[in-house]
Amino acid sequence: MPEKSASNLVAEPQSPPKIRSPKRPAGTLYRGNEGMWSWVLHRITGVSIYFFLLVHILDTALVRVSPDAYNIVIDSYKTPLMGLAEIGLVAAIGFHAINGLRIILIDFWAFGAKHQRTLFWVVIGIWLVLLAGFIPRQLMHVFGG
Amino acid sequence: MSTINTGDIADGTVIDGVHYHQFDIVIVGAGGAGMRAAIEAGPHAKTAVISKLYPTRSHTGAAQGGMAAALANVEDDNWEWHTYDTVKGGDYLVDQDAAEILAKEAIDAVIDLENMGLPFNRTEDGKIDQRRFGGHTREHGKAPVRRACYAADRTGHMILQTLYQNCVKLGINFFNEFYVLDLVMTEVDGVEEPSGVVAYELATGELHVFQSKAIIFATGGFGKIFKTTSNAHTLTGDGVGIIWRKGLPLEDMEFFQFHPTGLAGLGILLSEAARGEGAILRNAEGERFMERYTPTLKDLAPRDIVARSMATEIREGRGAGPDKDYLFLDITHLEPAVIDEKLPDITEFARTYLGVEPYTEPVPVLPTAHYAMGGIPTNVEAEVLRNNTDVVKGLYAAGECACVSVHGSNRLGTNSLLDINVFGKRAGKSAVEYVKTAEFVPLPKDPAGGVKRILDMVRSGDGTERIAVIRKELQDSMDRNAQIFRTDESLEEVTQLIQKLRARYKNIQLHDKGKRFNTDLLEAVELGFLLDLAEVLVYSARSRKESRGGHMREDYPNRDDENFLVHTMAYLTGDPESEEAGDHIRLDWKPVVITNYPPMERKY
Amino acid sequence: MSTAVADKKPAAAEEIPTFTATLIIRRFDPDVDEEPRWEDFDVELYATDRVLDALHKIKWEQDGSLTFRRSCAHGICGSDAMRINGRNRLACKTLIKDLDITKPIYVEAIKGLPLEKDLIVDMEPFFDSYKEINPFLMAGATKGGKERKQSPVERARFDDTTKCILCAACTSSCPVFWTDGQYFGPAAIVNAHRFIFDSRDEGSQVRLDILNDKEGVWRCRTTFNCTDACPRGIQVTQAIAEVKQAIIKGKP
Amino acid sequence: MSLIEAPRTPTRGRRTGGINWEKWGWIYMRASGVVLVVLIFGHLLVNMFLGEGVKAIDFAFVGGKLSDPFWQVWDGLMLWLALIHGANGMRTIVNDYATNPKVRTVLLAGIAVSTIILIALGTLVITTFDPCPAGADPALLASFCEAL
Ligand SMILES: Cc1cc2nc3c(=O)[nH]c(=O)nc-3n(C[C@H](O)[C@H](O)[C@H](O)COP(=O)(O)OP(=O)(O)OC[C@H]3O[C@@H](n4cnc5c(N)ncnc54)[C@H](O)[C@@H]3O)c2cc1C
Ligand code: HEM
Ligand code: SF4
Ligand code: F3S
Ligand code: FES
Repeated sequence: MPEKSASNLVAEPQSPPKIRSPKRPAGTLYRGNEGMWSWVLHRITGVSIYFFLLVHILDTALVRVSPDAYNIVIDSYKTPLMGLAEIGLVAAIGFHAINGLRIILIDFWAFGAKHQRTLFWVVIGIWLVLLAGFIPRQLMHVFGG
Repeated sequence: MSTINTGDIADGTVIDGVHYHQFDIVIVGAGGAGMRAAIEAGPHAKTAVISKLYPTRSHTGAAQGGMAAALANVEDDNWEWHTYDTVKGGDYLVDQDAAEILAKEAIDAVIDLENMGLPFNRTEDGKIDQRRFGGHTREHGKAPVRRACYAADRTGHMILQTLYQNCVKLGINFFNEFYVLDLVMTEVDGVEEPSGVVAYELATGELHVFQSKAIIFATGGFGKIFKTTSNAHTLTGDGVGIIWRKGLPLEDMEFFQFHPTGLAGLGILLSEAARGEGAILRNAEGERFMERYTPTLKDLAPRDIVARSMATEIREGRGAGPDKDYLFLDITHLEPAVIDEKLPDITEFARTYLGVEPYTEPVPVLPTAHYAMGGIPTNVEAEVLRNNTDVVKGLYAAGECACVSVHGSNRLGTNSLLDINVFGKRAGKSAVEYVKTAEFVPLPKDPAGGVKRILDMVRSGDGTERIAVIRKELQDSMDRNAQIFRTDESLEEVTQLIQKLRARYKNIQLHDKGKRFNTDLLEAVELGFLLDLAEVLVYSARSRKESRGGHMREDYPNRDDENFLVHTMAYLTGDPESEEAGDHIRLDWKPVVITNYPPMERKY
Repeated sequence: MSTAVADKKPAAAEEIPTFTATLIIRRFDPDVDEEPRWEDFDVELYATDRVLDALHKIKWEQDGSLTFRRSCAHGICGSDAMRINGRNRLACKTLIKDLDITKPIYVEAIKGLPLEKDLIVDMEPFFDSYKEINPFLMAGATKGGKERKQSPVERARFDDTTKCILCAACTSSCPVFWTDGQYFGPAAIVNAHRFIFDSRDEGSQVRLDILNDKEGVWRCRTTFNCTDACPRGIQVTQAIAEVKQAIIKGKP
Repeated sequence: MSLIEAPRTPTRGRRTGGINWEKWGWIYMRASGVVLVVLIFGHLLVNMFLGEGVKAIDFAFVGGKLSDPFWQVWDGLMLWLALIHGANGMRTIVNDYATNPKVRTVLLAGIAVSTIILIALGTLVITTFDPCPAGADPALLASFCEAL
């Protein structure tokens, strides 16, 4: 009845033909916001780093076996492919670490909980800066002389 | 007489697909009144609470403004003034002994709630804060008084939650989403006595018979007979309807309160607390029109008067909007901080549902059907009356479904939350007293038979009529004809319509034939109750040829104490499907209890 | 004041226009279906209608077997939490105009509680968790039938969490709750918070011990879905954080 | 009704009392996290960013670092903190998703065992590491080995 709300809304939705989406998701994905996606990423990166760490300890342990053994394995890491994978690793650690700090801020600081959304984008910002610093350098190391 | 012997039906027996239970006390309804009774009864007797909703979904939770009690925490006040206001507010149709109890016990009722944990708003020195509310005055009408104890604008929510919390604490037995559809009466020595209730379990579609010594009805109101209402979709008056169908009387059904400030077009309530905090009603010209009608109390006059004044403004063409059909509630002069602290929810409603920003814009409002003053007649011990003087043994009622009558022809704001606490408690106490000595009344043969018949009738419905269509026609007509202004013609019109709708109701069509969560079926059953109650309301209203409180007859605009200073008692006496309402409804009158306050002209 | 009125344009008294929206509802009839299925409905609506109105229109005009809970219709009773376009909300508080109606509106039951029929889930596990945290004031008797004192500041301390209407929108939006349903869930913690920080309560330690459980507050991963979903605007995650702090400090 | 997305109905009673690791686990994740930021970024900076980055890593490089007590402590701390942090995180995840009690026990045991072994191994390497193993090709060793 309050004509105010009704009239200015209806103008637009009225005209466009209805888009019939044939999509029938089996149960839709929950459309959470920043908080949820940051958690998803935190979890994925955490697991990835964990598995990397397992391998990394084993390969480093080779220094105890012999210099040869160690160097052979490490040399096999020095392919461009592994160089790119290392970018992924650093990206993962970077996100996990910065977002971990965000979580800690939320936990201990009311301001953090209130502004978690902003903090998420700050995390992404810092993370991008970090990668912007790291990636060119890494590419130089890997592909450069 | 063939009966199932009480000894034979241990709790949990299933006979012919019907489950049998036995409790000392069964409480029907888990709103404020029901749970308050349960808290009283639970520790002393084997008690079950049966509710068609999860307790916290009950409509008590929607109450906003406050609960009256002359605590005198912020200014001078006493319960005698409160009694006076209640009597005067109810236009002298109030039973004054009951009103006295209400006002006196109010103080304990509030303290009880506080002790149970209710988070009231507080004064600077830590006491329960109080605010102004319509019709509550100091020294017999001299000026508004701060009497309403409150928790922001969610007092009802807090009461409901607190009562539920205490029921959890006491381990009360709840049967949630069980629809009570019948009261079982057994003839004992020529008198019909209640022996139990029959409930329909929503989840499974199965029937349950609860045999019990005492039964308390606390099923709330029936605002859904109107279209524009502050009441929930589930407030269909099932409890009142059940009592009616048993041939027991209903009192003062013609008195229905229309709350002045419902969100225009929606009916969602904006509490009187807004006006208690200083909000002002204005017409399209921006005029504070209540100054003209009630110079002393202005916007804080009782609801019947404000609602009527609003209707008059609109009739006389001073309404706002394209159709000049609504008015404004203005709180723009209040500090946003005050609004946020005291009225957070209702401002949120205005924003969400009308897209209006109450800080800066006045909110469009219209009167909305709100509260049933009438209902199941009881005495002050909450015992249900079977006529003007005798009670039905073991049957109690409290809350909005009951009529004690503390509200007379018009309830004062904040007196209902009080009513449910005071008389809910009394109902619980009375029942506990009663079951100490009472025996189970044996159940009749096939106690669920009546309900089975109703359900079969509805379920077999492969007619052509849609439930929603019939309901809408009823509600539209009630709004048009039996709302704030009534005349013999308008009431006649609805009466006619109800007869027609009743015929069509027999031809309804049900889409859901399943057993589990069949809400289609229940809506049909509820519609049956709505039709019955609308008819009693209208029939009682036609016979009251005067204007009093919430009942305004344009053809009889004055109060007529000579003939009508009496309560209406309506009885179902014949086949409800008979053509003429008069063929199956009998009216009787019950004297009003007058103690200290002889009727006077009502001026504010 | 009268300006506000003048501003209101006498909008033409013509009919308020309607439009057609498509709702795709995830339905499930336990008597017939093995699996839930999606079904579309076209409904004529006003922009000011709510999703609940749309559901009612379907139930009342097209298919009476569509099943959902509802009561108050204005966001106060907590009956109708459901997943609308992938997010938990109350149907009665979600205005059609706030959704993109050029696309269909997806409606399904809340997640993590056993589905019973169409949009109805079994609420018992939810209320069981609630009951486990002792959701009632624990305090000794008062002297001589008097009210307990509480200053406005003490009262304000737990105001936010008193608003809860037990709608389960939060708990059923929590990814941790979805995993195994053992987690107490945000709603239970919110209601514990309401008492833990109530100056009148003497049972905080009991509640803190309960929530210091394997399935208690520590399972919260601060995903904020609960806070985003809460129709009462309760800062749920913040409340959980406060409870965590209280457990660490050993006092509220 | 074991239908859609139905969680297990709570069967076991919720545990109370006893030493509660959850709280300490939670605190540990945060405390170790903060320290790890310094350790890991320091580690990454030195190994991958400064100098010639990954290209420069070989036995000599590692040997050089691990013979310095400073880096020994650094790497040792990092090893312990990160592994326990990661293992505890993995434990949480397993608890979340492994609903079958058997599978859950196996996974948790796996995490515990591998963590213990790796911590032992790593610690052993760091503490008993000899940067100039006898008989190795001197070209592969750190420059300071020549001085021996
Ligand atoms: C919007 C609004 C605001 C209000 N504000 C105020 C206020 O500020 N102050 C004040 O004093 N009063 C106020 N009132 C009035 C007051 O809230 C109600 O009158 C009062 O709460 C009624 O309580 P009740 O326990 O009788 O019924 P309800 O709370 O309505 O409970 C009815 C119970 O009965 C159950 N039930 C119904 N039918 C059946 C059945 N067939 N089988 C089983 N169970 C059944 C329901 O499940 C429910 O649990 C307000 C009312 C409204 C609508
Ligand atoms: C660099 C610094 C790091 C910081 C600041 C950090 C921070 C955190 C924090 C605060 C949590 C708890 C999250 C929560 O409770 O919701 C966490 C979880 C986790 N971390 Fe780290 N972490 C770091 C490094 C690592 C490393 C090196 C690993 C791998 C070995 C790792 C693996 C994990 C895992 C698997 C989880 C569990 C994720 C989950 O439960 O969702 N983290 N981290
Ligand atoms: S905290 Fe909010 S979302 Fe959760 S149950 Fe309470 S009101 Fe609903
Ligand atoms: S969604 Fe769940 S993880 Fe925590 S912040 Fe809310 S309880
Ligand atoms: S119907 Fe009550 S909250 Fe939506």
